[in-house]
Amino acid sequence: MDKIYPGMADAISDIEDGMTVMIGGFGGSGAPIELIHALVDRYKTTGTPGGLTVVNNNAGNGGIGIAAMINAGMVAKMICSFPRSSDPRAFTDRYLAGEIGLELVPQGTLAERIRAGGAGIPAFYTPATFGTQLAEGKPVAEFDGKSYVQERWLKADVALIKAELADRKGNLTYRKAARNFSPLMAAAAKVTIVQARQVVATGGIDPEHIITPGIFVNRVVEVTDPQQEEALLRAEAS
Amino acid sequence: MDKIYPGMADAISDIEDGMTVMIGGFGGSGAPIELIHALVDRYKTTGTPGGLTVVNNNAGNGGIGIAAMINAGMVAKMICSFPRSSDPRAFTDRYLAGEIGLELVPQGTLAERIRAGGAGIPAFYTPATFGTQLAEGKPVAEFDGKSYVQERWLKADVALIKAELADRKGNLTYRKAARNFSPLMAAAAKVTIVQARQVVATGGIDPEHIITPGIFVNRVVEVTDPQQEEALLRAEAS
Amino acid sequence: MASKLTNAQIAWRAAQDLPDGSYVNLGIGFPEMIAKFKPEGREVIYHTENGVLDFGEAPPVGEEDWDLINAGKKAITLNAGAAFFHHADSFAMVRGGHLDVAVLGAYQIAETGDLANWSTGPGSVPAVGGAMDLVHGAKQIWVVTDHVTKKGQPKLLKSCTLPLTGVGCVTTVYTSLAVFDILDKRFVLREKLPSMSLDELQAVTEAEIVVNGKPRDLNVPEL
Amino acid sequence: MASKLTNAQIAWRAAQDLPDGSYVNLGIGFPEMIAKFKPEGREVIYHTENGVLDFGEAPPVGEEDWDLINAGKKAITLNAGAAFFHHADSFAMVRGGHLDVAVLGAYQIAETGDLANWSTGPGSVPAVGGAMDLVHGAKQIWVVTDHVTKKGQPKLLKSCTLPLTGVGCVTTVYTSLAVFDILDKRFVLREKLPSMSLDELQAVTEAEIVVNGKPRDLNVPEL
Repeated sequence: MDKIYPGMADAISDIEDGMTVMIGGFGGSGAPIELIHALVDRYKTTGTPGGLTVVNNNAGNGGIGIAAMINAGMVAKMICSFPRSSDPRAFTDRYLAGEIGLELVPQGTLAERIRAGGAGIPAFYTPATFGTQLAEGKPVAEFDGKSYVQERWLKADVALIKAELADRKGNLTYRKAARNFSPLMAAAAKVTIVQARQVVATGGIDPEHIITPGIFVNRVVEVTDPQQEEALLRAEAS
Repeated sequence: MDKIYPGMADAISDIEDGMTVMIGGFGGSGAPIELIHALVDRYKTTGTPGGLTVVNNNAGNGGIGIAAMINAGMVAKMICSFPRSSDPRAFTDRYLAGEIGLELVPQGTLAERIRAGGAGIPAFYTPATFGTQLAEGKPVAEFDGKSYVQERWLKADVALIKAELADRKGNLTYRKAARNFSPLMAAAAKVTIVQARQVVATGGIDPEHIITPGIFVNRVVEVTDPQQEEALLRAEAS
Repeated sequence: MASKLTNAQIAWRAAQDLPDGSYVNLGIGFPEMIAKFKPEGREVIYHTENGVLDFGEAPPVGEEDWDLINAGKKAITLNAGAAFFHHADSFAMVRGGHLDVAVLGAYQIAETGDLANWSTGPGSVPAVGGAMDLVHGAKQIWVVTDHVTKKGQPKLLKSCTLPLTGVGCVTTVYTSLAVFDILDKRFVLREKLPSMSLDELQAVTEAEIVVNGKPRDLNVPEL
Repeated sequence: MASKLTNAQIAWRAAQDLPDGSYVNLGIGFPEMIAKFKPEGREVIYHTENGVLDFGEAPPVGEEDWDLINAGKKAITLNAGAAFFHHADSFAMVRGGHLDVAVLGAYQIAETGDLANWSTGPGSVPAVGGAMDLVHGAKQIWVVTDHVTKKGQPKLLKSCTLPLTGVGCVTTVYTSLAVFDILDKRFVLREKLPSMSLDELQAVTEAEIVVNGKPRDLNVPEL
C-alpha cells in the first residue's frame, strides 16, 4: 500500500465531466491551490473535466483557486454557504447571468451533511432553517416539542484536500484552522486526493495526533511549499 | 475560569437520584474507576444517588466499576450494546431477576446517538437494525432505494470521563484506545466530570492535539495513578 | 450624550453583559467589535465557526498567518488553551447548545424573536454562512443593531418582512437607543437613552414596547 | 483430508481472499483467527470498532497495555501508521462503507443474505455489540462458520428462524465444507471439499445450492 503519487497531473487525471468535487478550505485557509490549479490546467488543455459541481464553503475569491475554476468555465454549480468574498466577481458575474447554479446551504448544515455522507447517515434533522425560505420543500418533524428540518447526506466523487503531514498509508494532519471541512470531505468522497506539505515515514505521525486516518484517503502528492490563497490575493492586490 | 476540583467527592456531590449518567470506557479501557467508586462510596454512605440510568458500551465486569454500582443497587437501567463480560454476574443476576432494566443499542447506533445528543441533532437514520427486532416500533424510511431506521439522540445529566491530560479550561487528551466513547459523552452531558492523569498548565496541550475542547467539560479532578479495570480484575482473579 | 449610540458604544454596552467564564460567538462584522470592550477581569472564550476555540486579538499587520483566521476571514491569534477542530465538531458546539451567547447583526427583529439578517430579497447573490445555525445554537442570542435603518425605518417590528434567518430565536436586542429583552414574544424595555422619552422611542419602533417598571438609563462612555 | 475443516482451516481459507491493501474488520472470536493466516506479501489494515486502525498482533503475555485493546477486549499492538479515533468516527468508517471486508460468525445464514448471529432467542441476556452496524458497513460481508450446528442442523437456510442481525447483507460464506457466494438471493457454490459429493453437501444444507459450472476443490493445508 503506497498512496503517494509522484505527480500532481497523475493524481487528478481521472476526474471526469459532471463529477461532484468537494474542495477543502474556508476562504484561503486550507484551500488546496496546487491541486485546483492542476485541474484548471488540465481543463484548459483538454476540455475536461467540465460541468463540475463544486462543494466548498465559499465560491472563490479574485482569480485564484475556485475562482480560477469558475473563470475557466468548468463549474456548472456551486454548493456553498457563503458565495461572497472580498472579490467575488468570478462567481457573481456568472450567477447573475444565469450561467452557474447555486445551492445555498447554511454552514453548519453543510458541514453536517458532508459528515453524514462520510458516516453513512442518509438523513438527519437540524433546527437550522426551520421557518425560513431555505427549508422550503424539505420534510419537517417535531421532536420533544421543537420543530426540525430534515437534511440529506452530501457525498462526492472526488475530494481535493490540503494537509500538513501525510504518510504512505494516507494518514493526515492539518495546519491550524486550515483543518475546517477537510476531514469531513475526505470521508465523504469516493476518491480523496491530498496535497501534503510533507510526506513523513509511516509511523511518523503519532497515532494520537492523526486527524484523518488513511482509510479515508486514496492519493497523496507532496507539495513542499504550498501557495496560500489569501497571501496570493494580497500579493496580487498590492 | 478554573475547572479543576481539588477532590473527587466535591466533583460528584450534586449527582441526584434518577439521573442519566454516561460513563466513558469500553470494557476496562477508559473506565473512570476512581470517579465511579467515589459515586458508589457516596451512595453507600448517603443512599444517594440511586435509581440511575447508566450509559456505557458494557454492563460491568467482576465487582469493579459499573459492576460495583450495580452491586450497590444504585442502577435502575443500563443502556448499552454488550452487557456481557468475562464475569457479568452483577448485571446478569439482576437482569434475569427483573431487577434492572436494559435498553440494548447496537454499538454504532449508541455512538451516533450520543454524538447526535452533543451535536444538537434530535434524530437521524441508520441502516443498522433494519428488519430486526431492535427496530420494532421505530420509524422506517427509504432513501435512494434503501431502508433505514430512525434513531433519536441520547443525552445525559452527567458524564464521567477518564482522560490523560487536562488543563484548567477543561481541554483533554486520552490515552490510546481509552478514547472510545468519552469525547462523545463529554459533549452529550449537561455536566461532564473528568478524572485526568495529569493536569497541565493552560496551553500545555498543543491546540492541534486536543481531542475534547474545554467547552464540553465542566469539572476536572487529577488522579495521578489511575486504576485500570482490566488490570484490577486480573489481579483479583490471580 | 449624543442622540444615539455609535456602533462602538452599542458593542460596549453588549460587552458589559458578557458573563465571566462564558463561551461566546461574535458574528462577522459589527458584533466582532464587542471583544474589544470586554470588561477587565472577566474571562470569555471566543468560538469561531471555522474551527477555533479561545482565540485572541488580531496579530500586528504583516505578522498574519492566513491559515489562522476567524469566520470573517480575518487573521487571529491564539490564547493559551486554544483548540482546533473540524467544521462538524465546530457546529456541534453551536447546534448542541454549548455556547452561552451568540451575537449577530440584524436587518429586522420581530417581537416574536424572529430574526432577518441574511437576505435583502431577490436580485443579489444570497449568502447565509453560519447565521442560521448560530440562531439555534446558543443559550442566549443577542442582536446588536442601529435602532432604525439608514432610511429611518423601524427595525424592531411586529413581524419581519425580509426573509427570516430564524424563528423565535432572539433573546436580547442592543440598539443605538435602547436595550430590550424579548420575553413572551414582546420587546420588554430594559434600558433607554436618558435623553429620550418613551414616546420618542416608541415612535421609531413599530412593535409595541412593553415597560415593566421604570427602565434604567442606557449609559455608555464616550469611545 | 478430513471430512470437514477445522475452524483454523476455515479461517485460513477466508484469509486467502483478503485483498492486498484492504481495510478489514474481523469479528470477535473465531473471525479474529483469520489475521494469523494472511498470505505473505499482502498488506491488510485491520479496524477495530473501539477506535483503532492498523493494529498488529497480540503482545507477549505480561506486556499487555489494557488501554490498547480490540473489540474483543484482547490486548493488541500497533503497526507503524496506526491511528486512534473515537467511537463515532470508528462507526463512520463502518457505516460509511469505508471497510472492504467485515467478517462475522453466524448462527444461521439465509439464501437471501440475511444473517442471524446475535441472539438465540429469549431466556438469556441479549448482547449485540457492533454486529448490526458491521453487516451494513463493508463492501463485502463474509461469514465463517461450521456448515451445521453442533446438533447437526443446517445453518444455511431458506430463511432464518433466529432473530436477525441484518437483512440481505452477507456476500460470501466460508463453511467447514464449502465456500458460497450469495448472488441474486441464492447460495452459489464456489468451492467444496473434494471428498464430498454435491448431493452430500446438499443433504446438510437446507437452502438449495446453485452450481454454475463445476465447483472448484476446497483445498486447505493441515494446520
